[in-house]
Amino acid sequence: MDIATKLFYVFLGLFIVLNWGMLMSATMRKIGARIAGRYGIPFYQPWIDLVKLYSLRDSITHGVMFYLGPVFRLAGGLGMFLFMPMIFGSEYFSNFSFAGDLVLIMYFQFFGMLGMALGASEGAHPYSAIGISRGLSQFTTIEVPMTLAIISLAIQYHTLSISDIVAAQQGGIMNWTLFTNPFATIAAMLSLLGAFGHSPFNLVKAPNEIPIGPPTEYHSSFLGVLRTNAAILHVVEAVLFMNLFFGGATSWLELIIKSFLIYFWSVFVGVVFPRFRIEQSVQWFLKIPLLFGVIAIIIFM
Amino acid sequence: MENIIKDIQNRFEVSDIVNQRDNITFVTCEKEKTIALITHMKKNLGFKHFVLMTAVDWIEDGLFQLTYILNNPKKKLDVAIRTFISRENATMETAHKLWKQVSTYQRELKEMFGIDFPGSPRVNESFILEGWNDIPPYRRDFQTKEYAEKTYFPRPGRKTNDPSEYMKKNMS
Amino acid sequence: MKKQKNIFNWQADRSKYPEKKKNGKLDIDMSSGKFVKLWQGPNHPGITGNMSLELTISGDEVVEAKTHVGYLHRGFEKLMERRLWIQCFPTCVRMCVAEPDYNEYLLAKSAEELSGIEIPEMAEWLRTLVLEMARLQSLLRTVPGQAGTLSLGVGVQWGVYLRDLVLDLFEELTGGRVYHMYIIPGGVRGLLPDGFKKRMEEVLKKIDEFVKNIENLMFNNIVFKKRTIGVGYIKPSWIDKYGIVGPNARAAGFKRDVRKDYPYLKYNELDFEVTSEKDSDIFARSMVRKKELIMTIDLIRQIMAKMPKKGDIKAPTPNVLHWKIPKGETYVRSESSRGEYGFYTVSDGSKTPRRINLRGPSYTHAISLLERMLVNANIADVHSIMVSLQTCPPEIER
Amino acid sequence: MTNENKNHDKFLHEENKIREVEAPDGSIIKVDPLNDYFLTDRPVVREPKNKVVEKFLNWARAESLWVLGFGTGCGSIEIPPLVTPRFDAYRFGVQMRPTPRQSNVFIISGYLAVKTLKRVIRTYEQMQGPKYVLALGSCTINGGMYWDSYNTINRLDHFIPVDVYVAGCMPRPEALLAGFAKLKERIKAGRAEGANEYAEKFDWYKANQKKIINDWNMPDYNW
Repeated sequence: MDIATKLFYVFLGLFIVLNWGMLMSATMRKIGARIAGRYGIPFYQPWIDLVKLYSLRDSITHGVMFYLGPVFRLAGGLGMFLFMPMIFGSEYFSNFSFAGDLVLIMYFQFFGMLGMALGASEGAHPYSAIGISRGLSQFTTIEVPMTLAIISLAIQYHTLSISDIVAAQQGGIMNWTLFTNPFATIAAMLSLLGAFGHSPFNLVKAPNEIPIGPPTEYHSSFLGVLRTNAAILHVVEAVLFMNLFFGGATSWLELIIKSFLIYFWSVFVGVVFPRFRIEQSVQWFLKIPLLFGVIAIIIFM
Repeated sequence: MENIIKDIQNRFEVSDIVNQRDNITFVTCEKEKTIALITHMKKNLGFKHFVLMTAVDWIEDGLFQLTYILNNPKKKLDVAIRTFISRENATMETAHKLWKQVSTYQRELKEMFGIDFPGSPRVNESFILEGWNDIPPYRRDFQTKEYAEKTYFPRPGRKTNDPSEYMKKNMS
Repeated sequence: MKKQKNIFNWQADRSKYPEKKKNGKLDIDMSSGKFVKLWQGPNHPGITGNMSLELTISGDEVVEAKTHVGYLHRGFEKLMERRLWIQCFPTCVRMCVAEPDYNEYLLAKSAEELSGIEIPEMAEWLRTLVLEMARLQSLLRTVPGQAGTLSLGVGVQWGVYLRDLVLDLFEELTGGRVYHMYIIPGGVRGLLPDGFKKRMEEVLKKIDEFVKNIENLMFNNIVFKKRTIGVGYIKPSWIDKYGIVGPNARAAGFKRDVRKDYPYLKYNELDFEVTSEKDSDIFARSMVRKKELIMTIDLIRQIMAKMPKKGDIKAPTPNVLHWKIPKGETYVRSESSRGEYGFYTVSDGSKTPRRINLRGPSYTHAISLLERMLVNANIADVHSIMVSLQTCPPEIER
Repeated sequence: MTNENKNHDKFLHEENKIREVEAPDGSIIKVDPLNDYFLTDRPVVREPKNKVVEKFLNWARAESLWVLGFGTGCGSIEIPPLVTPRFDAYRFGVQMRPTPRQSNVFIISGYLAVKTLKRVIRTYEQMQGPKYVLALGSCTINGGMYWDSYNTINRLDHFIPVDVYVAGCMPRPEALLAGFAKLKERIKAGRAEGANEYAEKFDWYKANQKKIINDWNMPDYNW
């Protein structure tokens, strides 16, 4: 396949992922609203919000790094997308995945966070600083059980390529990592709660403690970029977990259902729990998820 | 209740005793003895709960009345202590060492009545108003309506009627 | 501070920081770079109402706190000095928006006491009912509101919905949704509408269910317990020292309730126990409020059952436009959902009051107590502490 | 801009006074905090784009109203019912935002004490245009209950441009929803140009603000 066709399909995939991400976040907000007894926002609200954000007339800036913050964040999300095989077995939607893409994706997960930290601190708002310090310390601890789970997977499948991991899980539901390596799955699914940042782990954006953390000073098109990225990132992270633990997807429909369920898991927990303090959150990740991660490695040693 | 009043009457020569209800009595005390009276009531008579402290402006007599209301939570009694200080250079001894919240009341009185309490913490910081540049607003000689009309761009068209005359006109 | 038990429950012992100077004051040098000054509010979603906190933080810990109020000052006490007694009634309700009926009742009560008016029994029952309904609608906001500060918003949504139903009942009874102006000198403005009892019972049933749900959602929730137990501790010795009243005092084991101690209206004919807890932390305070919510529902049911069907609702008063109240002064109090709420009223025998002063519980809770409690608190706990004290800024500055 | 209120100097805080500081290299620098540390550009009128595009954008702006969560007065008690099951303003694209930077609609919920007015002006200027103001209650129209109070302003439109007034004391949530509907109409018709109006009549607004706020202590431009 020549590069032009490849790029065309990458952008097509990106378009689908972006829109699905927006629809998914609207649906999740509607579910939350229904639990509270409300109708909630219309399902097309995220698109309108995005148009509005990009079309604001004023946008104050705090300097060059302030511009680069959202760009880095978007680069993190796009980087994850670019190296993620979306549909298993499809030549068109496996993007630029290659033999060691899992390592690269783990790197991109952190990259956006760091970029955001640089940019948000340029806004000089104390809440941004508090949010960043919370975010970085929480994300570092999330990475520990997650990395352990992934190392366990690498030992189990003798590969660091996502496509190979998906391929190894084909041929029936019992081949999924969920059943072949349940401890790694549990460790990863618990750390997923932190990665999506719903309560009890929504300390970074805690709206009534530090409104609203790193993006406090971000507005108009800056916020638009961040929101675009959030839509992509949510889907891509869900797809990563789907690929690693739930047998991947062979069609867009399967991808949509599986990523929805994976994302729903974090919302489901989030609706009924209040927020942790940062040290409680860090301690929590270093207890149960870490334990499961270590067990997962020991089993496959 | 009677014992308590007798006790403080003997010790501090309080006057003007009014039994407003069964469990609340108003007494008047001289300015110099007031803080001693309050301390005595807190330490020895069990009036541990400080209810409120405020001032009343008797501009006709040139006096501020300071009222301290103390409460005895065990016996469920209240005693309100009135003390009169002069309106000119109004100062009063501070009571902030007895209860923590008294300094807040004193800050408010300093700002709203201009009564000074030397030694009270943060008493000179502005409490409610910000950038106030007139006589203290709770004094009777401060005319709030005139001040508001002069300052805040009133919207034209407001009609003000004297209620009794307006009602008389409408009822007839 | 607790000793560290194991590595997982490790907590830094920061009680020594910042260092103290020789004269006992904290050594806070802003230029040293160890401290950050953080303003929270008035434009901050976590702050109750419109007030602000000036926090000096070191790391995640508050080392110094100052409360700033005055953003809602309207000068009520001045305005009422130039209004007729009857004109004061619609004015004074607006002093505290969360539960305005206590203001009406207290002003009416002081005016009646000073001029020696006895109100009929039916009016007393109706006043009791309105005051309890006011407490109910306020508690429906604050009980789940405690979890709301920790981003558990579902309870708040349910609670505010039920509060709307209670406000509907208010509307039916008084004609007003938030400000009712139902209690007037000499009595109340009207009898219960037909079928009010039935509709009240329907709403109370829904609230019963809500209490069960909130029990599961908040009080059995492990994370909620983790965030609130042991946080925001009030020492029992502070109760008198700082003038703490109401649920905050009851959570520390002090069974003080104006309704029981100084019975007013019909409270001595009603059967209730003063709620209390021992632990005096945020969890205990929300427990007290939840028990109070249950008690309020029970009280309303009792009032509905014991109340006579018909009767006089207003004692004759002089023409209110020429009403002069004899010279005198008085202090009346009632138990609002935040604690002792009192009016100190002075009349000089003229048509207008000489001075009306409000003693709100938040006056002491939100300033001297909060400033003390926030020291050494975590920045994340600031708002749960503040909400657990149930501060209401408009009654501080009036 | 000239400073006509003489009280401003009187109430100037220590940290905002013009002073001399020593630089790390030993030289003495004169610092005027209010002018040096803040942006000194006046607001400019931002003309709408061409008609068709603007119409679409206005539709998007009208359907996505982000409200600042700043309860300035007692009207803020009706904001929680507005976003809860009974009235559920989320249905109409009304959402709450915690920071002024990200919000477009400023609900002035009731009377404004002078102390709050100062914060309201700062907050309003920090919002990104186009921005809209919804004034609740009769106290923002003519002072309402507090028309003779020494500490509350009487009419809001002398200090910031107001798009929609919702009368009443206090306005019911239904009235607020109607106010939002009215605001949407105004935006869609392209008449809600409060930010531009503020830029055009900037001197007049600033003079009014400065006349009332004695304790100014902030830069003239807060963006």
